[in-house]
Amino acid sequence: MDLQLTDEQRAFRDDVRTFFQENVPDDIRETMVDSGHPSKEQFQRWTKILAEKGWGAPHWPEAYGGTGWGPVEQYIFLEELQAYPAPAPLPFGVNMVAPVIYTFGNEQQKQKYLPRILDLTDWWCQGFSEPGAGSDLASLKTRAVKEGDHYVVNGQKTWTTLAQHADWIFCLVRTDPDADKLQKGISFLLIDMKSEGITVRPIRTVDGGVEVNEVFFDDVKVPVENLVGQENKGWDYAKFLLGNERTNIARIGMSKHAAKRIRELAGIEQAGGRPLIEDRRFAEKLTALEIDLKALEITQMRVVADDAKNPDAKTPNPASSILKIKGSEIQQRCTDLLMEVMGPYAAPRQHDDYLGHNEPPIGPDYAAHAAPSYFNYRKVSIYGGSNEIQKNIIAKAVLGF
Amino acid sequence: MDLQLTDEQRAFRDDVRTFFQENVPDDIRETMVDSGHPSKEQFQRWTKILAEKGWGAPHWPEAYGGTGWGPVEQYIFLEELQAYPAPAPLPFGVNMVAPVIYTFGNEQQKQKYLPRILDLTDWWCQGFSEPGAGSDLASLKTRAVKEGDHYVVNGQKTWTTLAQHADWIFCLVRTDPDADKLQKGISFLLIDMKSEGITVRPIRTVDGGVEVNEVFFDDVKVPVENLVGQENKGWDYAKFLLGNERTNIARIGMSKHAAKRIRELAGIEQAGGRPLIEDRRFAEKLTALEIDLKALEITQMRVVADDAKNPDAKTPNPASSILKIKGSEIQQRCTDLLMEVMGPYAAPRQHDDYLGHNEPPIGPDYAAHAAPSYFNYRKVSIYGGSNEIQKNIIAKAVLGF
Amino acid sequence: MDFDLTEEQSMLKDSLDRLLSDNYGFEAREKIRKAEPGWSKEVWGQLAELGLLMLPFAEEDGGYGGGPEDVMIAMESLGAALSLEPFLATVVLAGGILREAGSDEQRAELVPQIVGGELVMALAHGERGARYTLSHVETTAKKADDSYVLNGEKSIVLHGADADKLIVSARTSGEAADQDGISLFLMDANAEGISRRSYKLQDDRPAADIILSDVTVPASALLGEEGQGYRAIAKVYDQAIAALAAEAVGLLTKILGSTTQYLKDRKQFGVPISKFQVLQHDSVDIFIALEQMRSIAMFATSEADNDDAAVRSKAASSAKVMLGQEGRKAAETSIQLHGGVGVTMEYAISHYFKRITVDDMLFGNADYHMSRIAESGPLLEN
Amino acid sequence: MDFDLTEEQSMLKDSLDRLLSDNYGFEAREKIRKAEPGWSKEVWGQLAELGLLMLPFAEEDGGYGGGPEDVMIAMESLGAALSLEPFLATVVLAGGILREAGSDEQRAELVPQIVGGELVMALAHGERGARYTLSHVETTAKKADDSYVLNGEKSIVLHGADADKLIVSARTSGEAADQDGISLFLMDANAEGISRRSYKLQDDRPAADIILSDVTVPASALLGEEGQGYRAIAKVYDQAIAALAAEAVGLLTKILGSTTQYLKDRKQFGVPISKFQVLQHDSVDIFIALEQMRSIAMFATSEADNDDAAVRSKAASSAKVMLGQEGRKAAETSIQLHGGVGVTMEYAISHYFKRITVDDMLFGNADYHMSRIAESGPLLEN
Repeated sequence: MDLQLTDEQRAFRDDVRTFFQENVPDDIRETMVDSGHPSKEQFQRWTKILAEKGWGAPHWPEAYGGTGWGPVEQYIFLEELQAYPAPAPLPFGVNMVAPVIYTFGNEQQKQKYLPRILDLTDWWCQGFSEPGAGSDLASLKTRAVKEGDHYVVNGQKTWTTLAQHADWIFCLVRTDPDADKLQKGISFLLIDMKSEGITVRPIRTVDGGVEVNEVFFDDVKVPVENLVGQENKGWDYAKFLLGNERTNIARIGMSKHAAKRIRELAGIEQAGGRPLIEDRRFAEKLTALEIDLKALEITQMRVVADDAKNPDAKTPNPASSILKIKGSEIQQRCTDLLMEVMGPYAAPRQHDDYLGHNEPPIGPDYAAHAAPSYFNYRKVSIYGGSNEIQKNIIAKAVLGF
Repeated sequence: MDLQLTDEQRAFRDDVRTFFQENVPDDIRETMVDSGHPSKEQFQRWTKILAEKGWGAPHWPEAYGGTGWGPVEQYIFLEELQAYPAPAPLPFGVNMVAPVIYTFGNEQQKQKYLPRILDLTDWWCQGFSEPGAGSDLASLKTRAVKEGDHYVVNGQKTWTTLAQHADWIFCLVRTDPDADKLQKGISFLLIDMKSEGITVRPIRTVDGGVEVNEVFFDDVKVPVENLVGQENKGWDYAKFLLGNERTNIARIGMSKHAAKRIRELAGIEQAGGRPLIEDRRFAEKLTALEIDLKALEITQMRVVADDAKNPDAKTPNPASSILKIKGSEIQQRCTDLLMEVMGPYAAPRQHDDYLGHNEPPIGPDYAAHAAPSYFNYRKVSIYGGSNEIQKNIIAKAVLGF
Repeated sequence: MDFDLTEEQSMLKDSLDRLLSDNYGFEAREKIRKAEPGWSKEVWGQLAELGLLMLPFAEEDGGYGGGPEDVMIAMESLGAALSLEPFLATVVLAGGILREAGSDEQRAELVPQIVGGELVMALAHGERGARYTLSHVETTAKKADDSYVLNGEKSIVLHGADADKLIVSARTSGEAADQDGISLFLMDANAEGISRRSYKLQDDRPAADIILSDVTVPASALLGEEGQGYRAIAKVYDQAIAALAAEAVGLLTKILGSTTQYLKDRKQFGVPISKFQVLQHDSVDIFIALEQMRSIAMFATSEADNDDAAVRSKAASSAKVMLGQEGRKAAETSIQLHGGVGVTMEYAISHYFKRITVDDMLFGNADYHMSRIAESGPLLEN
Repeated sequence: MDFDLTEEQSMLKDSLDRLLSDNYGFEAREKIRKAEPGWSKEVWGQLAELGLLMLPFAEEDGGYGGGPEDVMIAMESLGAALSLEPFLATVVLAGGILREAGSDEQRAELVPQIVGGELVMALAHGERGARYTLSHVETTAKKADDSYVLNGEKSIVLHGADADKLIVSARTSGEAADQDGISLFLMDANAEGISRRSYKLQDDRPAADIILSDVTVPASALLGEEGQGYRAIAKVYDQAIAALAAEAVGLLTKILGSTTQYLKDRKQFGVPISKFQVLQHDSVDIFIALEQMRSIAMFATSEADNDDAAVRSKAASSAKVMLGQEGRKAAETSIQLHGGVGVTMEYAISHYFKRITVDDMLFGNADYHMSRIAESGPLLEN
């Protein structure tokens, strides 16, 4: 048993760390420290830098522009990236649709889409959720009818993250409403967001920002060559896609950075004439968080080491199932504790979105995003399969109920 | 709105308090402070004192020896009693079987049993639970077959509290196994514990004590005059009995005494050269407990005031449903915190039961019962309808799920 | 021991709830929230007409002569409606200082205007360096002949930008955190030397930061005796905490109602998700938090007029701890149970969540009050 | 980064588990527990034969040359079996002091006897006045010519009454809580002036209080240098904590298994109660506690040999906090899910519950370690 990185892994980590120190633009790092919400331009600029280094899609096969790294290196890379902090590659392209394309798509699709995903030339968004469907994804209603060389798509998607910036959307659509099982009549379509008939309506979230949208399809024509794989097999590709989602779902690096930031700011804010960090109750709450995070980091490392050892394992390490649950809880505790550092100065709303503002801050200049982040992070235990759903899965798959 | 007692109520409280100060034998109070488990002799001696004062069964109708007190006075009495602390009247007689007897029993039964319950001449125990039945009480299997002027009873009861001391047991037995609903074939029988064919087997509980037992019935003859009410109507009487159980189920007075005791002993025990009570974390845990307890006390008072105002209300105040849940949680936290006061000195097991011992204590003399009480009190969220069952009930009855 | 509303209180509550449901439903409130000044002068006038603004003032001053219980009833309803109106700022906070420290003349002049809905007031006490320490006042008031000159900055003043008149705490002697030496001054909000920066809190309640630069007020502007302001501030803050606790009861009532309704309406895999036992029990936990909050709010209310500061502040702190711990946890649970819709501003539930979160930050958060109470000995007397 | 057992470790674990399942099942353990001395010399001999008692001792002393990982593997299995054997007392605690402070001669004499299962030892360090303060030693050792005379009382000495030899900490200089001035002495447990009171802990592990009245030992009884015992004690206590954390992994594994099995077997209203979603999620919480405990036990183990006391003690404290909080909570949940049978001694589950409860009390409870770690700065380095 050895919790330490090997010398090689340590050297790799140092390389990665050095690269970030030398290449993450200051404004982007500041945005990550401050709000955690980079702008579209920042995302694009940073992804180009990563892509030029050859690190745009660490987990892809080398043939398509991946790195050839194993699970341990991928983990180190992402953890260092989050802890720096720098933006993680936008998942909708590199993590979600791309593996579907290179696994199930045809040669033409691979050549057309993959390079433009790698460097964020194309911004992708995800068209799975629909109003009223939630965790019951297969009950989706968006309809695609084949007419000659194209499909005509009608329907609505929702919770579409950053659709306002997107060039493309990958959608699950119903192509056979008469199939004997809901899952059987679904296809996987790639749709150009500039197509006529697409409307994007922003949903303003609890933190005041616009991160998610509704996307409406009104007789949208989609060329048949945009079908991935076989018609009516889309559910299989979706399951494949969702199965990949657990990559780094615990976000250890992000929470480590948050814990560090909490400690730093609690050393500045004064409570009763002393720095807040000297308040025993506060210090112990932070310590409790750090203990949980340390344990989860090791749990994550156990899973990664297992993945590295058994790359073709069919059933994941049982411990992997807790990464989403504990990881999201810890992220939420981080935002809560950071908000608590601010005390009353978390209360003023400084501005209505995450864009830059030139007005002087109300209270400390680091307080503006504390409450919005706390509000926003309620989502992490809801999306991607709520923590209740995760527990249902563990109950069945691990405990055998 | 007035949270204070009226002058009359205050005077009543002072009377009650004075009575306890003057009449609770010192050894009994010490046992209550120490282990909370009075001996049979102590129970009998104390109940006689109460009965002589006319307070043996506060909630009974005056005709049978009750006090005529309203819900507020009954509440004050019990709270003062627990907070003193003195033993509450043994519930199996006065609270459980007696109301069934005076509500559904015949004149002969009332005259025979009630006076002997009042002063604990007869010690009763409860024969409801059976192995494997648990919350699904109606699935009980103990069989009573009528043969001439008696029933022949065969079967087994379990979790029978203090059956080892009991003179009588009241039982639910199945008299009609062919009834179309499980609930319909059940009768309510009073059985003399000295009857031939009864065996009591003690169950040693986690704290090392013997508080509960299994009771076996092997061709036990029970005279038909020991049937309460009508044959096969026992389920109605049981529901009536269980409906009465919420009387003082929150045990506010007991927890108030515990909180006081915790504070007192945490003022004696030293941690890092100071009394433990000066440790901020400990003090705050105790404070958190006191806040919850204060809130629950007011919740309890709201329910009591409501009862006093609407003595014939069919549906209880919704707030009453939380008394069992929060009350048991608070009691458990009390035992946990008291155990924590002792630190390592809660670890030694001083003796195997609650009887007196003459050996000098290991560690502080107040430490002996801390861990056993903590172990023992896990039961309070299990028995009388587990807290999970209580939440099911609230979900249905209050929230309409 | 009596928990019933009087007949008058029942009537008041019914009228208030009707008024709010007619004029302060979620859609109506959305309009009010999005327009300037972020609250409704029309509704404020209706509240005045209803007599709500007179509740805690003495009859001889033109008030109703009610007590903290009446404020509790009002705040519960206002909380349930997510009111953005300046009731807490004007009636509870500034009004409270007037009641505690105002002279007969000051009250005779101002109370009728408040009662009539014509005068909005704010209490400018908090400062950037104070966090939650009530006695931390760096703003100074220097006496010069028959006047005082004030300099300093006040932060997060509820309805500070909307107020016609301000009550400002300033130090006439002593060090930053001394309880002695704090004085209270009444002034026009537009007096020379005052600049105000208006903003909204995270839950949309209006607030302001206020800078005082050589603001000169006559000696008659003093509320109570010079240097003796702390007692009134401490009492009024405890009353404001009791009021927030009552507001939290209103919030949690709506949070529970929204949660159970959503679970019953929302179907997944063909069944209402209210059939899932875990979601049922989570809802029960919200119900328990509501009932415990109701009880502890009553406790804080029952002691809110107590001049024994130790007893009063323990009760207030208890309620604030419950609000910040159980209340907030219940709101978080509710958001979780609402799923995606819980994190959009398009549904009312997110606004309740933000309101109770911000309520925890005001007048000392749960941790602050936990330590305040733990330091002052046992909560329970026997 | 490597979490796999070596081949040798796998074999050891398999043999140990087989031995325990053959000889330490619940019924067998019940017999052992109820008879004197409350553990099994027979099983102890088998453990020696298996090589378990040699694990952490150096090869040159007659040991196996293993490290904390090997102790972790052993403790997890011993915990799962609710072992009452003196492994922690003899091999980890007293053995640890021998390794850290014993001279070549002392080790050469004693280690082979421990390894062979012939010698049971105990570390007599804790005192009534200390609670959890590690440096609190009031027992005195006065030097007289070539010997020391010890006086004092030691409390809750694990296996203290069973031990053939004791290691006793005593103060040769300084004040009660000083780290300097604590010395360690080796002595026969039956030496003149020693009286022992034997008892069981709440979970049935044997322990004793020990009174030393003018116990005279030669200067050669000193382990390490005079007055320099604290460093070894602190390190060995952290190692004992890592060992208890591993034990907790074994306990929680069994607690989870018992819980899920019970829920599947137990029927109510005609269905297995494992069908109730709330009970499923509660079980998942136990599973999560187990996996997090496993991870943090690895952390404590990986630092257990670190001579940087700050790093080592933070890791140990983290594990002890997790044990006392999440571990105990999981055990409480399990008892609740077992219902009535959970609170009787007739089912194994209650014994697991008591064991983890007592483990929290030993070597500092969760609160003690929480403050120890919080006082020493951030746990996470980057």
